[in-house]
Amino acid sequence: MIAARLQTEPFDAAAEQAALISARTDLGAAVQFTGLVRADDGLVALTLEHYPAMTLAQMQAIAADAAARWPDTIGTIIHRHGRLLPGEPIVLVTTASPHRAHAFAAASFLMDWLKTKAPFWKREEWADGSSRWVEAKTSDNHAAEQWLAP
Amino acid sequence: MIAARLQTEPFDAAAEQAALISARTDLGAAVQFTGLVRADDGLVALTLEHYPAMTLAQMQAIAADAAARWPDTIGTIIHRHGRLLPGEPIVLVTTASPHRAHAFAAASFLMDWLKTKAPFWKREEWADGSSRWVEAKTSDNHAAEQWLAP
Amino acid sequence: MVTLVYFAWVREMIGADSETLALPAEISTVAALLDWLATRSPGHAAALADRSCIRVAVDQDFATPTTPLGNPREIAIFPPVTGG
Amino acid sequence: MVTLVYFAWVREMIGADSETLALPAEISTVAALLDWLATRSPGHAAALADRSCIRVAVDQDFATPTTPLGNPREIAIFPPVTGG
Repeated sequence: MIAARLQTEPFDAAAEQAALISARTDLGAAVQFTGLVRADDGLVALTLEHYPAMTLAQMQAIAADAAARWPDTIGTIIHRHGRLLPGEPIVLVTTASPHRAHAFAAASFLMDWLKTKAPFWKREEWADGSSRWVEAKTSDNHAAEQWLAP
Repeated sequence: MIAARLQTEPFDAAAEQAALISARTDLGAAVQFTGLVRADDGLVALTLEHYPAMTLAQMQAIAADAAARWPDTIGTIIHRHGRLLPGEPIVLVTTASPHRAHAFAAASFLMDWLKTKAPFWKREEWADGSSRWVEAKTSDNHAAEQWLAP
Repeated sequence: MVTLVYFAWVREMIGADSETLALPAEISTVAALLDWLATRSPGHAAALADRSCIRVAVDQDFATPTTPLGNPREIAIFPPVTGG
Repeated sequence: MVTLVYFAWVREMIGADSETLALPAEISTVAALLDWLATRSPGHAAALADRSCIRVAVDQDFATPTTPLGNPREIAIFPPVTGG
């Protein structure tokens, strides 16, 4: 089971991992990914817009896909939306498994697909008053495609 | 820079990551691996023996190798020794990078090499009074070998 | 009637969060929908000018230019996603 | 003189953490050292019986059976590591 949550408030990564680990006795490996707003010079804030009717359903579909690929692995994904300040966490993927390779692979897979399939858009506000929409990276699409069956 | 520490006491994974992230402003990705004593039914404790003259030096060599492979990535590895109880954390690898793939790869590389090159040996104590040395897994050697140049 | 919803700079360039329209009967694919939408205003035309930067979801499922439209209730049009 | 240090079940089967010895001059490789050590006691023999389960570090560097010994100060003998 991999749970998905969408929220504006911050998350407590350590508490999320502790809750996950307490669920089973056979977990020897826990992996956690945290995505952060970079504290680039002059960046005032990052606002995440999303598609309310689709976002959580898409996150849950990605989570179910990961759970099917790595059935021994459990996890939680949390994605924030709204206005975030430099250094704040945006996204958390936390996984736990009896097998280290599975915990790593599931976390990596989940991030690659959140980057390319979850309907969020980032807009940067800069100190000079300008703002711009962040462009999608080709590398993210390539990272996601590696998980497709040949 | 990837720092290495060897200690008997527990670690605070969240504090280690926070310290790492505060070091630079360009870090958008943080990955953390925690290895735990599995809470197998009947397991009383796990004792980690190590080779004092070699352990920290070997951990530092692995850390330096990872830092050379992913120069934009920083991290901390902490390995405990001594007697640990079921559910307790054994090892922490925490990395941060401007690039998600680098943070993941460096953490995975560090774990694969800690498993195969750091001179630790685990001994399990069971509720029936027996004890046994944990056997090395072939899968760990294969995981480490994938990082060797062809 | 179908509700079109727009996000990010597609929303800003079109100047609306959403619009509810009757689609001409001959519009049967996502590509045909975008061609027709682009004629509705200069803002629509500008937003949809570079189709390589346009993504579409039909009733909350990602679609491609050749996806048949059927009778959707909601079609979302937006740039490539940048979450995570 | 060289100090041999033992870990985990190698230590337990030999019955000592370490021993300091003068090695015969003709012992020039790790493999030759293990062959010679195995003759020292039944415990040594039992500990070193399956060489596929024995790892060696010479002056804190991992060695292979063919590694030349030189004049080391410390040689460690142990099972495959199980940390992490």
